Amino acid sequence: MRLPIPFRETLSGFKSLLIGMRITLGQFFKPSITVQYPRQTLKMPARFRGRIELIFDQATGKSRCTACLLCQRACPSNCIAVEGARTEGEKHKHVTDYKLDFTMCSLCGLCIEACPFDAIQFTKVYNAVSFSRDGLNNLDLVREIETKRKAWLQTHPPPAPGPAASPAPRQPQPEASSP
Amino acid sequence: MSNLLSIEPVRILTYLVGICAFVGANAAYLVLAERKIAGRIQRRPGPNEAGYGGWMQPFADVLKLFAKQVMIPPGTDILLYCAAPLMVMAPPLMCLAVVPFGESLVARNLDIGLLFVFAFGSINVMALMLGGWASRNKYSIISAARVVSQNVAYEIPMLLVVITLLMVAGTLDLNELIRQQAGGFWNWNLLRVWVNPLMPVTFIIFFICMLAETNRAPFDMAESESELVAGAFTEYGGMGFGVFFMAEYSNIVLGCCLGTVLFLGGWQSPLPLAALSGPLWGPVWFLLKMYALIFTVMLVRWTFPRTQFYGLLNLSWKILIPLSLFSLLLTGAMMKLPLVLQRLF
Amino acid sequence: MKPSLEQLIADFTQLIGPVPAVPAVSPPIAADAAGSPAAPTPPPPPAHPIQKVDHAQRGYDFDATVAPAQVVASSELLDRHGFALDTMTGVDWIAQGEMEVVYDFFHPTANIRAVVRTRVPRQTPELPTIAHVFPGANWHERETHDFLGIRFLGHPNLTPLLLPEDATFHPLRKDYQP
Amino acid sequence: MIASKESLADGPDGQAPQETFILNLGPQHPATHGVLRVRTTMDGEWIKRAEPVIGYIHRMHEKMGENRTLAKFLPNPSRIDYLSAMHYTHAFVGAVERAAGIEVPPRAEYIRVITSELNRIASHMVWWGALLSDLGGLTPFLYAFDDRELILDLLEGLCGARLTYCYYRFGGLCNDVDDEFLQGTRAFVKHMPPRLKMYRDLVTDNIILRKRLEGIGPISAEMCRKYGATGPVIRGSGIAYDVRRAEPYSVYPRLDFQIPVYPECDSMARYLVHMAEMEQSLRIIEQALDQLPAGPVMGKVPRVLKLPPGDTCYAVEAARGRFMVRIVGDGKDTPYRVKLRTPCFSNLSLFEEASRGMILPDALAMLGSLDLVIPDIDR
Repeated sequence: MRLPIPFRETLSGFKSLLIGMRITLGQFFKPSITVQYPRQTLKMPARFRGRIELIFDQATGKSRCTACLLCQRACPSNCIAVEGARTEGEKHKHVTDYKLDFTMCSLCGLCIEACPFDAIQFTKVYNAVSFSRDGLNNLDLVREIETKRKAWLQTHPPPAPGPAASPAPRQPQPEASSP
Repeated sequence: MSNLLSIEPVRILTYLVGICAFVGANAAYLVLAERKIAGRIQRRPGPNEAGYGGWMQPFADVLKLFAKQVMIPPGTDILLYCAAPLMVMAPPLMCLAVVPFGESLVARNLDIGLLFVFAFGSINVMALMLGGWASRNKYSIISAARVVSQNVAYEIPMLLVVITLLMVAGTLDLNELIRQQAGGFWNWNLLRVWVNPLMPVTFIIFFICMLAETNRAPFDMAESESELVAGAFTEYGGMGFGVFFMAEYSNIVLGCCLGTVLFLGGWQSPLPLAALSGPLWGPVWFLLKMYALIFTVMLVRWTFPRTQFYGLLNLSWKILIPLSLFSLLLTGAMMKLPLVLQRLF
Repeated sequence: MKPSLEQLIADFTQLIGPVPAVPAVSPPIAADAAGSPAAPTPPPPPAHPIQKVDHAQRGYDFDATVAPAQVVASSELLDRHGFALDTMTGVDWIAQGEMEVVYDFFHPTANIRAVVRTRVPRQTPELPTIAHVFPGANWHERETHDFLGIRFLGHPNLTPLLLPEDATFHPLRKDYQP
Repeated sequence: MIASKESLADGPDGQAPQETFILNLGPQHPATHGVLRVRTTMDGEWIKRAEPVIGYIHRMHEKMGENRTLAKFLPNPSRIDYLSAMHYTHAFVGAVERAAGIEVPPRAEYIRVITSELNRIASHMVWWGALLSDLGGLTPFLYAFDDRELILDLLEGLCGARLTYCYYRFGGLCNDVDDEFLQGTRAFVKHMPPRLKMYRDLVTDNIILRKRLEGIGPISAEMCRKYGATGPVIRGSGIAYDVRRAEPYSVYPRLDFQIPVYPECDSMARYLVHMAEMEQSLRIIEQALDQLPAGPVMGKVPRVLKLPPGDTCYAVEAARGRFMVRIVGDGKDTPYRVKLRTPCFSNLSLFEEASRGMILPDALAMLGSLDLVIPDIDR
C-alpha cells in the first residue's frame, strides 16, 4: 500500500531523525579523542616548522653560521638581522649577532632553504608565548648558542693550551659545505 | 515527622525550600550534564577542570555570572527588562508544587493539578516576549515575535494531547493519573494502545511540543544563536542571563516531569513487583524516568540542526495539530465504541 | 550556445573595424626579454589588436585590445556569446602615462578564456561601466577604482569597496606613496 | 523602549521607508564567519535588501606582490584563503612557471595533486561543519574537525605547517613525500568512505536539514554567469564548470574523476556538490597515489628567477571555485602587477541580488552554502 506523499514524507523524515539520534548515541559511548593539552602533549613531526634557531654543531661547539646574510635577504618579512665578524686566519666570518623578530615571522622556511651552510633549523617549539612584545620581537639566537656552548664545554673540555689550541676544534669539520 | 508536616505552614515552607533546592540544583547540574553529554557526543570530555571531573563547574559559572556588572542598556524599559527574568523563573517553580514525585511526596495535591500546570506554564512565553521587547535590540524583537508565535502554535497540539489523556483518565489530579497507570509498564499511557492505537504517536507529539514550549533545540527560536546572536537574551548579562539560563533548565525539568506523569507512569515501578514499589521506590522511579527524558532532550539538542522558523510553524499547524486532533477523535470513538456496540447488540 | 574561437575573432574584427582603433597602444604581449632596462618598458605593439593566444603559454585563448569606447560593446558581444565575467583589473603603465584595464572572461561550457583590454590616459582614467551588462562587474569596478583610481562612468555606486569608506588614495598606482 | 517601528529605522539620511528597519549582520555576527558585514534592510523578518560590506581585513596582497621578489611572495597566497592554501600556492607557482617556462617534474605534479585534493577535502569539511553550526547543529562541526585533523596531521608531517603550508616551490616542491605520508594518505582514503556515509546518515538525509536547504536561496545558472560565480555555486546551478576540466592544469587530465553537478540551483544542490566533491577528491588521491612516478621533485630553476614581459594567467580550481593569478612581468624578479582573482569575491557579489525577498534564517543558510572565507574576499 502506498501512503499519500505527506504521510510518507513525515514517516521518512521521522526515520531520518531517529537514524541521526542513533549515530550520536553511538558516538556518546565511544571514548573521547581529545588531547588534554597542558598535561598531554603531541609529538611534533620531524618537519615541523617552529621558529628558527641556529644549529649548534656538536663537533665544534659553535654555530656553522658564517653571516653570509642569505637568510636575511630571503626573508619575506624582514624579520632576521644578522651580523658577523671575521677573526684572523679564518676562511669565513662567524656570526656575532643573530636577531629574530618572531612577531613578524610567517614561518615560511625560506631562510632555511636559503642557507648554504645548514646553519639554521626549525625548532619544535609550538607554544612560543610571552607576556610582552619584547619577549618575542628581539630573540637573540646567538645567546642561545652560547648557552648551549656552556653546557657543551662541560662535556668537551677545551684542549690543553698547546700549540694546536685554537685550530684543534675546527679540524674534524670538513669544509665540504662551502659553496 | 508526619505530624510536623501536617501543620500547613511548616509543610508549605518545607516544600518551598525543597522545590527551590531541587530546581536550583537541577538547573545548575543540568547545565553541567548538558555540557558533559555534548562533550561525550562530540568525542571530547567536556568541562573537566573545575573540581574532580568538573563537578565544581556550576559554582564557577555562577560565581562568574555574579561577579559581572549588571548592565541595563540605555533606552530599555527598565521595569520590564528586570521583570522578565523573574517571570521566566517563577512558573516552573509554581508548577512543581503540584507534581507528585512520590505517592505522598507532593507539595499540594490539587485535584486540578494539570490545569494548574498549564495555566502557569504559559506565562513563560510572556516573559520571553517582554525580555525581548524591553531590551531594545532588533535581534531581541525578532526573537520575541518568533517565540510568541511558536509558543502559541505549539500550545494547541500539546493541549489536544493532554485532552486525549484526560478523556482516558477522567481526572485532572496528577496523582490519580499516575495511580491509573499502575501495574507494569504496559499499563503506562505511553503503551495503552487498546485505549488508542495512536498513543505512542501522542507521546511523540507531546515530546515535540514540550521541546518547542521550552525553546529547546531544534526549536530554539528564542535564542537561535547563529541567526539572532542570542535572541531575546542578547542584552542580558551577568545573572540576568543566568536566570534565563536556569529557567530554561527548570522548564525542561518541568516538561519532563509532566511527560513522566502523563505518559510514563510517574512514580509507578515498570514491573508490578512488590519489592520494586513502595513509598521509597516511588521517587527513584520518577527521577529515573525524568532524567531519561532529559537525556533524550539533550541528545536531540546535540544531534539536529535548528528548524527553519516557518518550517516549525508548518510542522505544528500542518502535521501535529491534525494528528493530535485525529488522535483525540479516535480516542473518543474508541471510548464510545463499546457503548455503541452494546446498544446495537 | 558554445561559441568557437574563430567566430569570436570574426565578431571582434567586425566590432573594432577594419582599422585598428588604437594603433598607438601597445598591450604587453610579445616576449621580448632582451631589451628590458630598469624602467618598465612595454614590448613592441603586436601586429593586430585581436590575437589568438596559446593557452598553455599564457593562460588564455583570445586577446582583444579595444578602444575605451568599445568596452561596453565588446562586453555585450561576449555576453551574447554566453561568457561569464571572470575578473577585471588594471595595470598602471606609468612610463607611458597610461592605465590598462583588463577584462577577463571565461566561458562556463566552451572552455575559452577571453581577455579584453583597453587603455586610458593616466591623467583622465575614465571608462564606461559594464555593470549593466555583467552585474558582477559592479564590485570589480569598485575594486579597480579603489586600487587604481580609474573612474567608471555610469557606475551606480562607485564608493570604496575594500579600502576604508573615506579613502582617497589608490595604492596600486606606481607613484603611490604610503 | 522602542515605541514604534520608525525608531528602528535609521536608514541613510532618514529616508528609510517607515515599515523597514536596518539590521547590521556583522562584522561580529556568529553566522558571518569572520568579519563580513551584511547591511540588511528588513521588513519584519523579510529581507528587502542585503548589502555585503567587505574590506575589514583587506591586506593589499596585490601591492605586496609588486613590492617583493617572486620567492618572497610565496608565503602570501596561503594567507589569502587559509583553508585551501595549497590551491592558492599552486596558482601562484603555476603562473610563475608558465611565464618563465619552468618544467615541473611529474612526481612533483602528482604530489601537488594529492596534497591539493587533501586540502580540498579538509576545506570542505570546515565548510560542512561551519554550515551546520550556522544552522544550529554543533555536533557535526566536531566530527568534521575530527577527520580534518587526520589531513592536517598528514600535511604537517609533510611540510611542517598545518594551515599555511607554503609547500610548493617554483619548479617543484620544497621536499619529497616520505613513506609515512603515503601510507597515511592511503589509510585516510580507506578511512573516509564510512565517515562520509556517517555524514550522510547524520546530516544529509536529515529532514530538518533538507527542509532548511531545499529550495532555499535559488541561484540560477544565468545569475552565476553574470556574476562570475564559480566552484560549487555554479555546479550547484547545473553547469559543469570546473577549472580542472575547463583549463586542465597539472596532471588532472590523466586522472579519472567526475564533476558533480546538481541542477536544482538551491542551497541543497550546493551542499550536495560539496559532499560529492569529497568523494571525487578521494578518488583522485587514490589514482594519483597509484600513478605516482619516481624521480626528482624539483625541476631546473634559474638562480635568479625573472619574469619575462607580458602577462600570464594561471587558474586553479580551489575549494571555493576558480582562483586565478594574473601576473604581469617586466623582465625583473619582482612582478609588475599581480592580480588575484578570488572565487569568494564573485560568489558573494551575487548575494545582494539572490537574497532579496528571503527571510533572515534562509538568507543565512544561503550565505553558509556559498562557502565564504572572508580573507579570500578581502585579500
